[in-house]
Amino acid sequence: MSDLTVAVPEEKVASTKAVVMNQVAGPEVRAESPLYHADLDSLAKQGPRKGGVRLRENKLLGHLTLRCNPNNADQLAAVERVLGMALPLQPLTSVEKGDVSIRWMSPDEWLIIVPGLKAFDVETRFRDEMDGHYSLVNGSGGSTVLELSGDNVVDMLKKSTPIDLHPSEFPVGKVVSTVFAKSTAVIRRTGEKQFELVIRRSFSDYLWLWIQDASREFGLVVDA
Amino acid sequence: MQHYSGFGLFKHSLSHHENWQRAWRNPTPKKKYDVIIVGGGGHGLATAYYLAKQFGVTNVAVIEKGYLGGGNTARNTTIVRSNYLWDEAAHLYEHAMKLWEGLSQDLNYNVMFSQRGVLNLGHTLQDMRDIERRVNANRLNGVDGEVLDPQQIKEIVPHMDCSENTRYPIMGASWQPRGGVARHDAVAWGFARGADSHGVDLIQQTEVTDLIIEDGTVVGVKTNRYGDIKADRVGCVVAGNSSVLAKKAGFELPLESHPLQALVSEPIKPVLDTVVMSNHVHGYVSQSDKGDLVIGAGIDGYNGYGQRGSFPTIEHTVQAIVELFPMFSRVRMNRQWGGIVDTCPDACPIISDTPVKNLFFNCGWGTGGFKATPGSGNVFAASLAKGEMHELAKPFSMFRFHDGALIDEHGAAGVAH
Amino acid sequence: MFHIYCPHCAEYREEEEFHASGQAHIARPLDPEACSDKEWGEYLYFRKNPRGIHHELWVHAAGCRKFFNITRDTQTYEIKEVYKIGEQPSVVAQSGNSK
Amino acid sequence: MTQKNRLQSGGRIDRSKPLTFTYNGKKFNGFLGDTLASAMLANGIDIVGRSFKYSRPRGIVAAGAEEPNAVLQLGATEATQVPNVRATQQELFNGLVSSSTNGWPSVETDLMGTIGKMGGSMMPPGFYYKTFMYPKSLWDTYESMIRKAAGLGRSPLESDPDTYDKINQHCDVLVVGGGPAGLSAALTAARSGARVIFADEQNEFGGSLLSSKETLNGAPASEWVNAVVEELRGYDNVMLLPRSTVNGYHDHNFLTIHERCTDHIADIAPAGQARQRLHRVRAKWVVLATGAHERPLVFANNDVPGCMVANAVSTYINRYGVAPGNELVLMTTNDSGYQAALDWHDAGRKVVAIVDTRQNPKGDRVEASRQRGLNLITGSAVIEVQGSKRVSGVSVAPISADGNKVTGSVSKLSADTVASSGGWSPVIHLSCHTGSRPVWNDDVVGFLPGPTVQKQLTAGAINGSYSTSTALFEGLNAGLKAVAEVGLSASEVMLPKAEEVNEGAPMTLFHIPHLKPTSQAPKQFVDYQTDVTAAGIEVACREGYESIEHVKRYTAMGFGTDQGKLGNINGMAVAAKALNKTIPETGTTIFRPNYTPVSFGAIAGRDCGALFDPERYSAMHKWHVARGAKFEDVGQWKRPWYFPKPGESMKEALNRECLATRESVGILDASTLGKIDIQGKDAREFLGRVYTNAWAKLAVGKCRYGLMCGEDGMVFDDGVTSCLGENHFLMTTTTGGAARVLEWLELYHQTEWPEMEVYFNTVTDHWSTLTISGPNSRKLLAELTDCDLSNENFAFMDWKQTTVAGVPARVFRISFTGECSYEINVQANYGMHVWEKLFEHGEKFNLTPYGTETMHILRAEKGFIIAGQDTDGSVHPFDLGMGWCVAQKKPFSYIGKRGMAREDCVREDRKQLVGLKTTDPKVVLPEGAQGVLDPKAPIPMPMVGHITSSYWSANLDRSIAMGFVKGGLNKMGEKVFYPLADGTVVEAEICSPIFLDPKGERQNV
Repeated sequence: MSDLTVAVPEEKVASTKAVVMNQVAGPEVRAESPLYHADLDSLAKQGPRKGGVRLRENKLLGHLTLRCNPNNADQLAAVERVLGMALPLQPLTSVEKGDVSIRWMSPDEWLIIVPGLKAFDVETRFRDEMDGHYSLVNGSGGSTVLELSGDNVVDMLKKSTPIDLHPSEFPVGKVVSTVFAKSTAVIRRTGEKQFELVIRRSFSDYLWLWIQDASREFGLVVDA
Repeated sequence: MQHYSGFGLFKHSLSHHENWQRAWRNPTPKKKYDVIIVGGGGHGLATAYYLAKQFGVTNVAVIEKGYLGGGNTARNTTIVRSNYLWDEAAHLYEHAMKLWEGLSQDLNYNVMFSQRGVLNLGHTLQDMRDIERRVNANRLNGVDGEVLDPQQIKEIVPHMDCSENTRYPIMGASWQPRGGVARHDAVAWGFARGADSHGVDLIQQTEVTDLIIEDGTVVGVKTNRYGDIKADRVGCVVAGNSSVLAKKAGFELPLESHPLQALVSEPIKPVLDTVVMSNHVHGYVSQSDKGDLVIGAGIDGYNGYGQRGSFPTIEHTVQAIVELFPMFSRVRMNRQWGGIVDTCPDACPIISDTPVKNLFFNCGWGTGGFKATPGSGNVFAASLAKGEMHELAKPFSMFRFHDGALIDEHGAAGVAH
Repeated sequence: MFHIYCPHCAEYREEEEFHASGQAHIARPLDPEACSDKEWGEYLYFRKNPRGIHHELWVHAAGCRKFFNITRDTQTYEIKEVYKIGEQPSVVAQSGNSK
Repeated sequence: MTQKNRLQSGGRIDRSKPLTFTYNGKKFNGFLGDTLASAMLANGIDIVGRSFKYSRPRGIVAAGAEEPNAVLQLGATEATQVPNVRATQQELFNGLVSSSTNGWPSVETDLMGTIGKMGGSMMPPGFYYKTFMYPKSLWDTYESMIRKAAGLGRSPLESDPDTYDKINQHCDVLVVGGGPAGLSAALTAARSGARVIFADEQNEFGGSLLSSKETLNGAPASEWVNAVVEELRGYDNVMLLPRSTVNGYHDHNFLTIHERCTDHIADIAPAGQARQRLHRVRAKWVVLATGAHERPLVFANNDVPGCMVANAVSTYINRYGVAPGNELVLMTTNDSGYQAALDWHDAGRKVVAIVDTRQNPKGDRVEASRQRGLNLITGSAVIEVQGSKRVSGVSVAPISADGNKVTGSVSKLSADTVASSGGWSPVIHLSCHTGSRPVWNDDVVGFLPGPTVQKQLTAGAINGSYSTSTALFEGLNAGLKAVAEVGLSASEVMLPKAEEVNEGAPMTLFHIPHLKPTSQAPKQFVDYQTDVTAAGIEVACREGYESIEHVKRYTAMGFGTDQGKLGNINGMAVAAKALNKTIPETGTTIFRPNYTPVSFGAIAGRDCGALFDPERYSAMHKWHVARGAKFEDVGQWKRPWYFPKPGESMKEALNRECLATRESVGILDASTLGKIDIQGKDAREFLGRVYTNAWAKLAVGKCRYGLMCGEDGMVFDDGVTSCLGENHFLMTTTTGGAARVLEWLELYHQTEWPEMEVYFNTVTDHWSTLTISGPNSRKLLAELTDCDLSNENFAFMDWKQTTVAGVPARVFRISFTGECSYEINVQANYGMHVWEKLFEHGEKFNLTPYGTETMHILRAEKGFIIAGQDTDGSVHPFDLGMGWCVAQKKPFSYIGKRGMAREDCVREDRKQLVGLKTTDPKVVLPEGAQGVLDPKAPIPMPMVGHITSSYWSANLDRSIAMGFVKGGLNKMGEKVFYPLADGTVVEAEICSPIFLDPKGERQNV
């Protein structure tokens, strides 16, 4: 079918008059994540299984950037209706429930990550539920998630970012946008020795090269 | 003035060098001068020298709050070139270049002006377009220059990585053979000695605390050590401190003073005979006669009078140098320091009259000050002598920032230098 | 290298995450057409550039992407205060150093 | 080979681990724990180099970072050469290869030396400023001679095989210096639970305690040191960094630490290890416990090998078990110097005499010397040393109480070693780095750290507190204060009991008088490495170089690799005396980073080679590589430049790509264009303010081209913005301008118009943009979508949401080539899939991939500009002949409007962008060529403007160009001449820049 120009009923978009589209193709279409060409899967099979740093690409997720007014109770309520949890309003915090997680990015910006197939549904429901001035942007194709862990994960990160990663300064759940090598990343601590990086697609080959290099002395294990 | 020469050295060695004259006097200032120059850096001293020698104005004082040549003259990386893009800038810098070429003899002080050539590397197609554009303009303006390909560059700088397999391969370069380096301190001292010998009073360790302005006309300066000193004309040549002084005169300037950092390696045996500059990977390097690699870093983005900048600027510069010369990785950085550069929005200087009558400013040289020293002093002297701006100086009026006649040299001035 | 407190992220971050964006509190003339060339030129180019207390605009480029103001001593590089857009500085230079 | 100066016992060396090394080709032995310097002394090597200017033989004078002479070349292979390594800081390892740097043919018998002797008197400071001027033509020759003498060591000529690491650190307290003060500070801080980094430049902690025989709690000091270090090792809140020099103190307590990880193992790092690591430390508080350097005294021939700093003598004996000679004469102005003589005597060597410049010294060490029956000569000084390659004797004479003149007859003593002590200089370097000016202190006879805005504390000798007990105490207090400042409290630390040593008052004396005036006396060296003498400093002062900065620069004092650690204060004292000033009146001496030199490799870290700068790729990059594309660097992006077929030249490839696109269909990967999603009810108004043209009426489903200017009216970016929904737009920017434009929009929104309801978000990486262009592009697209592509439904400058090759897509019918053209945007994860599908179906249409070069040619045929190539920040829309893109009636005075109305911007004769046709159609003007109206005019030739874009157009079978010409828009048909570097002149005619399809029909087909 063609002409899906309007994906949701006219009155619904009235609030923002923004268009939403389901950007996900059917299963018959091959989707290539940013690190597709690094062929991490075969590295996971043939590569070393011991090492101080472990890496896994959590690929093809739905990345949604929400911009809205943290002082607008109605909008906050709408978010809770859609996502089943409240927006983290404290700077540099994140919340997670099931397969949905929300990261504070700036006083009026949050990064919501959902399963890839859920993105359109969540977008649509936002347009249904939320009124007033806000924006919701699908960036799923533009970034990917790297899960980093291991005994030396902090040592590797310290070579790459000036952020203080000491547990007293960077507890589990904290999230920061910062410089990473000569690129940027959103870094979130998911465990004592476990971090999540959200990186930009066009920089991913460079960062993959960097992480391999920075992990060399500890040994890098790739997980599927 | 005692003449300097090899024979003189020999003669003095017989008397154990006990009879050398002072290079300049240490006078107490008079009550009034025809011209007072505020700022005893290279430009100020050159201005005084040419005022006295070429324009016969000898009743001149240079007032310096610290010691002669203690500002950017003492802190720059000594590169001299004149291959600027726009006519106005090219003519001004070429005027300076011609003076450089006879300066040691003119001053009877060896400023060690060494025309070892300057390379500006191009790493992208747009770099090469800009280089072609500039070199063509230089040629037609009478400034020497040519465009070189990587092979020719390799012949001039055999140790540089001119291969294809770098992040930003060198695609070519502009080459000004007459460019080079000079001994920065000697330039200030040579001009000081010359000015002094023509009767100019050099007043050191004396700060100009204010300008004396009577109904819109400057009539003198206030100093911390000698009280008021009167003058018919006042020329301010205080680089990074220009805004501070202009404020005392009641106006603002289109200037921002930024830290500009530089560094030197330990002295090593000669391996680099020319000046190499790259806007794109952002670094430039030459080797001094003492053997140090003299390396210029970028300008820090914030205003600063602290004569130091931020470490990442140093890191990026050193990365650029190692990228161009991988073998320097094991050579060691000895010292780093910073200067204060007063930068204009169009990367060109201000040589100008001001809203205050008989008050003139020479500033805003950004990273281009040292190479212009004789030319800057020469045209400023001419302007102060006549009370009206020299032809070469006219385009550099501070008022161009009102009518919009800017001279955008960011391309040519791309890297801090 | 500066250590800058971001008023939006509410913590100190390294200078590498920020860009300096020049003098703060330069309001765009409300009616540009009414400005003379001189006035427009001064809005565009002429700056205080003080030695000492300076109010400047920075952006947390690699962080929250928000602009904010810093009061900094351009001599010692000491950061006196950090405040959000729309707020006024509490630290100002005596005897018009920064005016 | 036997180590003739090695003591039978003692020292911290491991005699069970012998090592061999070579110096100037000869093999020698040493032990684990030796420095290269201690091993050289053990082997009786006197001469370690030749001096820079006079080429005099030089020996080791110190034992640490302050050593000026023992600066050697290291490295077993070409690639691992390291110039200027200080032997006193280089740990010995097996197979170490070293050589002296200057001296020809050898340091032992050096010809330059004789020249130095003869020519020396002709080389006063600054002699080169006074000569080599005439004749002018000979300067190059003179200079090449000067350069021959330049430098110490040499650079390797091969690339470095090693890697260098960089790591970011954060801590509550950084303790700099592992001596008694540092140890007690670190211990105190550590016990409080604070995050502590403890760094010392040496291989083990302990500082001065390692090189003395003193006791703590009655036991050897090293026992306490070991206990403390053991405890610190046990804390996980403490990071111990031996072999790590804190070399730079930057703003806001940012410091850099240079750690030598493998330099003590071999001259190439073991596989997988970094040779060195740079720690970038952000510390809440810093404790400087950097100690002090002993000052040698300045006397005649004080540079003859065998002359050493007193404390160095003790260090070599106590720490390395080496007595660097047999017969010692000690000259001192203070009590601490005596220790060298005591240690020498206790080592069983002969102390010829202790020459004390004070009239009647008293103090514990003086007494101890008397008890040992040492020959104590008071009120006297060593005024001259005999010997050339090694001290053979000294001349001793009584001096006046003020130390300014010789008052009695000279007696000669035989000796092979002269130790001297002129007191101590606190190591204040780091505290100077952030701009704090040091303060002179008469009691300390040295400079102390000045006031600072940094969160900095100091303890021990850096404060002039030289006794171990005070150092321990100050360290404790610094530790307590630091942890209190970070909100922690430390449990009390019990300090060990140090020996109490009573000291008499020191004498303030730097420069020892001689029978002859300084100018005529044998050379009295102040700065060894740069060959600066007391006489030289006097000459400088005499000539009017009075500020200490002038003196330093004129004489080069302090400009060596040791940065004058030994010489600066002595030099200032000599200058002060010559100028009848006090030392503080002469000025202060400012130190800059680095404290000691740091490898460029360590500063570069891993950001070199493949990691020098990111390479940004689109989702189809691998396809381009497989197709053999040549790439162009655009910002950090790697963009396909052109796609040559095997054996095809660039020109052939471009002609093929251009023709194929205009004749059938070509495809461009346009993913790198910046894309910004704009939402909000004020989005439309905002666009109107940042673009020069009108946006009020752009309907949903439509696209429009826009120009962006600065407030100065000069163009800085351009692109197409599409109306997705009533309040929803997608803006595209140039590839290079993406980040800048987004920050520009945010700047105005956040600081000028915060009331406007609009949000900006980058989606550059999210969308892959596949642009198919050419008469067959519609047919091709039709095979992959069921969207109605007819002009009626999908006109030029429309966009549609549809599916392409089974992938949801936004298709924009916009054209940068002038052909019927579709920009297909799909989520980047599907970019490759759609790209490949297009090629499956495109074969029959000869679908041709093209890169940036063909894109440039095709747009130039249409006269479209490229911001950044046809603009340079100094041209406004009217200069570009794009007045049509400037709205005059918009109510809001948009950015750029006022700027382009300034006096200079409305001049008639501004340079304006026009098309240019060369008279000879086969000639392609070089981009950057400068145009003139009269090619015969003399230099300087008046120029009218340059060529910005110039190509061979296969479609038009001729060359085309765009360029600036003064008043060009009113000069259609007139001629401009381009004088080229090769002397030829190209003639061209001014024309419209639209060379092809002026009516713009092709894009509407």
